[in-house]
Amino acid sequence: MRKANLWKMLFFALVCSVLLVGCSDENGGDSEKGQKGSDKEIVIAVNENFISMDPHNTGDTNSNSVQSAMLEGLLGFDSDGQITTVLAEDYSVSENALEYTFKLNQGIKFHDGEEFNAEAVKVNIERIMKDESLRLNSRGFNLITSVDILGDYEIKVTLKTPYSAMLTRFSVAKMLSPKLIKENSDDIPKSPVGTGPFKFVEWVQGDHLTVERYDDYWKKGERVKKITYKPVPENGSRIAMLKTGEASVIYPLPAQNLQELEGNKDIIVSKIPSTIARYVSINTMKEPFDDVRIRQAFNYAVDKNAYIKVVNSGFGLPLDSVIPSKTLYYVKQDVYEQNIEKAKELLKEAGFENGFTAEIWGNTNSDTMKGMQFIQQQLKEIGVTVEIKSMEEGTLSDEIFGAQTPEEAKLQMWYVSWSSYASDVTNATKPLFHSESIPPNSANTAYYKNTEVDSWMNEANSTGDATKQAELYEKIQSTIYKDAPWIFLGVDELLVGTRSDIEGIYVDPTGGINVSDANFK
Amino acid sequence: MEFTSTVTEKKQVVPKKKYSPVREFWVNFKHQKTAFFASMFILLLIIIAIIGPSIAPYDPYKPDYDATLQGPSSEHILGTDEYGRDIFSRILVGTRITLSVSTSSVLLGAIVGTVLGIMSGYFGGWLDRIIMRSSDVMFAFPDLLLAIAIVAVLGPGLNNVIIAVSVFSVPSFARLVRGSTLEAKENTFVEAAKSMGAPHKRIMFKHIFPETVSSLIVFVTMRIGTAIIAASSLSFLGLGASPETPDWGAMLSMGRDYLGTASHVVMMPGIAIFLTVLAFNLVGDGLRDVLDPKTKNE
Amino acid sequence: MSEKLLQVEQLQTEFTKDKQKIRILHGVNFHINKGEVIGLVGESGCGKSLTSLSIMGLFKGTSGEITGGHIRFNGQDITSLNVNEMRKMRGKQIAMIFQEPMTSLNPVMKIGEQLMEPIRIHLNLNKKQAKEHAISMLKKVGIARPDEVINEYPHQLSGGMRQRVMIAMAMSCNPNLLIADEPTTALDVTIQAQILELMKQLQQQEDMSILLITHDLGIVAEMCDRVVVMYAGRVVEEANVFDLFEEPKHPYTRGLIGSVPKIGDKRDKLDSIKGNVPDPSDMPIGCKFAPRCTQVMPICLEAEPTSIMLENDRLCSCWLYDHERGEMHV
Amino acid sequence: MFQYILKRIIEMIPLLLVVSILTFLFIHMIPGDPARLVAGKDATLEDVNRVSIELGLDQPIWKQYVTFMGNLFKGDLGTSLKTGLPVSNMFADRFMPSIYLTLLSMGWALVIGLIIGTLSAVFKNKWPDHLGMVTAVSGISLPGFWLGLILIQIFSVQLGWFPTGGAEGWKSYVLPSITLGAGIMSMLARFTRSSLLETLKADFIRTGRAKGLKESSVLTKHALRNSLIPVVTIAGLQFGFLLGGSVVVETVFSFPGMGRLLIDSIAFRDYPVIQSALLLFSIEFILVNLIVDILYSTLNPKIQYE
Repeated sequence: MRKANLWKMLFFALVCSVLLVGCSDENGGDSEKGQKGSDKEIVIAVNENFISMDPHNTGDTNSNSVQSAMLEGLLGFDSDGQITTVLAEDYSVSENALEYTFKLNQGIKFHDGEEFNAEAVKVNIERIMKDESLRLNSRGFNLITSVDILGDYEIKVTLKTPYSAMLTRFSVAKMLSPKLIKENSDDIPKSPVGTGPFKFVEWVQGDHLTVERYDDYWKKGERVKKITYKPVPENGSRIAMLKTGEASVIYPLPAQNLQELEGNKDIIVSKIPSTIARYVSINTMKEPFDDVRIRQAFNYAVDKNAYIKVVNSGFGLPLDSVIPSKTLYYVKQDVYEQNIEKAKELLKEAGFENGFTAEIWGNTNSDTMKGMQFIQQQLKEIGVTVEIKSMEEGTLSDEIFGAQTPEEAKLQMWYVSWSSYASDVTNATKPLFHSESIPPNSANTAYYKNTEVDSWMNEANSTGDATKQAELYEKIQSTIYKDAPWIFLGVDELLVGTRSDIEGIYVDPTGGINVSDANFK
Repeated sequence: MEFTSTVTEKKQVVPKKKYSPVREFWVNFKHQKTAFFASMFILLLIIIAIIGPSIAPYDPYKPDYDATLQGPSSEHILGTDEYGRDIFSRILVGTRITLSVSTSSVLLGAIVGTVLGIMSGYFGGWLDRIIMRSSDVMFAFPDLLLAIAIVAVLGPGLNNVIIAVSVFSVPSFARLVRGSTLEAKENTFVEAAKSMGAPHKRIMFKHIFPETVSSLIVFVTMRIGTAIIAASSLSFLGLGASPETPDWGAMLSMGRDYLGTASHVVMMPGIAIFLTVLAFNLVGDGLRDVLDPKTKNE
Repeated sequence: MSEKLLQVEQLQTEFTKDKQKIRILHGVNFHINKGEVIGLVGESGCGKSLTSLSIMGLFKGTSGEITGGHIRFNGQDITSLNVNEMRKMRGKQIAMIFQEPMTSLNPVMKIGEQLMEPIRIHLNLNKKQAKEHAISMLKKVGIARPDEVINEYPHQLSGGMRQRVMIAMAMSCNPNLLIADEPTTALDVTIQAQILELMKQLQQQEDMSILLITHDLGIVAEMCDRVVVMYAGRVVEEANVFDLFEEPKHPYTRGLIGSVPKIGDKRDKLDSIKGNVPDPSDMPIGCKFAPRCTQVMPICLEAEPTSIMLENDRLCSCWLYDHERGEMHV
Repeated sequence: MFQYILKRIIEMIPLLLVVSILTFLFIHMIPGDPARLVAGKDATLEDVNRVSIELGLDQPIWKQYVTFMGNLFKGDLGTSLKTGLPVSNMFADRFMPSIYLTLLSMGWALVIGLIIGTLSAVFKNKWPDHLGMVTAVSGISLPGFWLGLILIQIFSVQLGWFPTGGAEGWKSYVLPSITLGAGIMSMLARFTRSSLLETLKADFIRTGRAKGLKESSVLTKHALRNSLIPVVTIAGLQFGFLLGGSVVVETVFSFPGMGRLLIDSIAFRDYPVIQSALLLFSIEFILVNLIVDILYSTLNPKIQYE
């Protein structure tokens, strides 16, 4: 008898669980049909999970994208990635690059009804300055010595030392309701409150995050009622969602799958040049890579167009400087066009007529592995045998940053990419080429050390004068490009798939999705 | 009772000619048609594994950026991959890697798992508890984490893939064998052997082990398939052979981005894996019918 | 002559192996009278177990089939019954117990459940009645605490107990014929005696017939009225038990009896039969026993002897007695 | 039986303690510094060190362990290094979908696997057997993500019957559970077949037939139950696999489950999440094992746990 009961219980449990699943949620279906225009819902599928909704503690593009629907900063980025005003009506920077003054727009209210004014800005800036747990975005803000309210809608921020990327930092730092910061700071990472065109509704971890139109938004315009963001890591699945209409926008659109969409009139594909540079850093302090001829030979050995075709499925531009073309102060350099003869000659001059064996490191993403294979194939043409070592990200960073001195470093070549805000040329150069940034200190994995370049960078950083900066960055780019501490490969083009009944959604060069005017046509 | 003994029970049936065990196996196995056919396929694979590199029509590593992702044609009978490499040549050359990695890892896992399983089931008590609980712990550890750890300690490479995959299978084998051992232990002949004072080692491997063989064989063949797929996931995670190696699993995983556009890149190694796993399973079933003492005389 | 319960006539049974038919039973003839105990003896592989399975129609899961002859039970030819009719016969009119009481009971089912199965099917009793009946059957076979045993599992019982359970199960629907295939071989000697005693007693009580299959001539002498000796799928001798032991006719029977040591016997070696049973797929041409026979004659190697009726209603298939063949050719 | 279960559950506690220590050591042994991963690629060493202190990673390992366990006993699983959210919060949305998916996959795999295995054994070497075994072998030989992508292509893109992913409503469970259960169904079908074939040769099956039982009751009452014993072992083993190892399926169907969370966390060396997830998996696994052992003893009265 006991046994029979046990079986029954198990069966019952199974039935129950099936029923529970069946009943758990029914509202996700296609019930919206028949409703009109902006009352509908737009689904945006992205490739990774959102990490946090705390705007002052976010490093990943997707979290930023979602936040930008709900939150706004004093400044912001336009569609080219350059700085523009948002909550600030106007701003000015002092000659010595230490004082930043903002005039604020009036009549703006947070989603919880709090008023946006100088006091609110101060609360936000002080949170970023003081809260120890905000480890990501305090850069720049830790240089602030004082925040002074000049009037209800005017505020001045003073820095200890000049920091040329400060405007970018102000664009990234979005404003939260002061009430939320003071009373419910634990809720910030889960459900932020801002001034943006949409307000937070719900976030089911790993599944979706939904925002809803904020009807009292300070900028007028037609917008869709609801937007749901879904993380969908699998490329094929994302494409499938776009085709079925389950998603109205997918980003990134995997380039390999582009062909599938050809001739599909319901889908529009847009191509945006990005600020993502792809390259192989070469350890310039290690033999034989310390010889510039070897590094140049490597650059001449690689066919950039073939790289873009094979590794990036044809979407991308050659990396023709040390920074991508969308980045501030970019100047085009003379590209190392593929020239096997010249490369071999350079090798011969350097004493390696018969080639040698080298090692390339990279993480385990399939794109990286593809790229490393490409480098391997290309360098084989000039007699250099490349061994590929792909390592899991954590292991890789330990291997690279575990070396305390350049002598300890085992790194020869690293296949990697770099991206920074288009407006932030400092971050696109200093961590990569300044001698202070040599590991473990920062990401100068080329172990590039050029005292001239160091001093130009320092100088550019300490002035507010744009012409001067442009001049300095021109010199920096041409010098480094000739020194070839990298194999310069390409700049990604971002691909976005949008269904043709959608308007007002665009992706900026950093991959952020702007939805402030999102609507159905 | 007047009579106490019985008529001598001798061998039941004497075959007309005495076959050697190998010959007898061969005769029986030949009658298992599908299994026989599948084993011919595996034999073919083994031959390819040996001579593959010399019969491949193209250099499996040589890229041709002007001929990427081409479908099957008379020039490239299985098409080309994202670098324009000949997929047919890569599959031929990859046979050796795929076969050796999967079989050796399963065998390694099976040997260790079986020994642990028999000891656990046979001795019971604290030994059983330790072995089974450790296998619980191993199970609770997701394979991937284990793989990362193993490779982190040993470094990437094919040998470590073998170790990682065999580590996955040890607890499965141990539990399976323990289950059959528990049952076999209840059999009279085991108790008989025990009471006659046979040494443990002899009882375990002479009496109990044969009882576990049938399920073991089925499981080994299944695991070979699983191992091919597991090794391919590891390759995909970058923890396997270096990415240029024409390992089928790696080809399949690397090619999955092209499923919608150039499906042959995924299909061809996929079919190779499918057929190989199929062949191993069919051969396993056939072997089971022939080798298993319980099904033998039918 | 008393009434015949079972008549096996020219029974031929074949197996299929590798698409080849192999005949195991080559025209087996014998009968069982009501209330009679028949011994079916022979070496392993002579077809005695297969004869019993043929009677029961238990070929499911094997390639065996009856390809010739008839089996009449109470006059009805049961080889022509369909599957369902045959099934209703089994366990009710003809029951069977097997050699291995250890494995013949389902290890995961309680004794009671297993006992009640045939009772419920054949006797149309409800659960409660069936249970009572099961308990009374257990009592009948001499199990001490039947109401506990029905809730136990086979592994909790001794070998002798299990065989008693098997007997109880076989007897539960009051069959006319009980086929016992080596019922005591797996048991130790004292238990053997008890089980045989039980069977004998029940047989007399219920006036049932028993077909006792064994290779143990001691048991035959103890239990049987008549004996049928089989060799290589054929009946070679049939006689009542006293005549058979007194004067075995067939050289094979003599060999069988000679191989059993008698108490007080001082010979060093047993007169066992040399050689082995021939392979069914490779039979000698003439008498199948000829290659092993100590009295082999030229004719034995050329032609197969037919059955000859001898005195006292006994039958024997051997060229040695060809001269006694009268008009009573069977 | 009740005492046995109680004993096993009490036995779990020291086991889990050992597991927690081992996993703690283990995940700290894997190379990779979460502080650097948290701080980002462009972080300076100063940033990294600051993060390290903030996250408590500068403490000796034993102290970190004590802190973790201390919080655990207070019911606090800690805070994710990556997201800054409480770990329990991150689990909350993913745990139940994972469980549902596991149960559903196991449920259909068990039912269909048993049916196919039984039919194959009963009709050995006839067409149902061949068909069943071809299905089963194919199910084992197909890599999971492949099957998943093909299912999406057919049933979501072409036919539009089911969503491509997510965990909203029963429809979104259909394709993932098919993908996840396919291999297990195949395995169970094969094991059921071989086990049942063996059982069908047993003496007690002949006894059943000799009793005059219908073939169907011989099969269901006698043969199947005996053949289930090895099948249960395999099912139990697979359960463990399902709980932790559905990463591929979760990825293909962008299913919000525990597997993906764990893998993401491993990549990020998010120690508190990994640690808690592994502990959770261990508990689940041990419980499943307990259930398997109990099933064992109900199926096979010879095996008694006192």
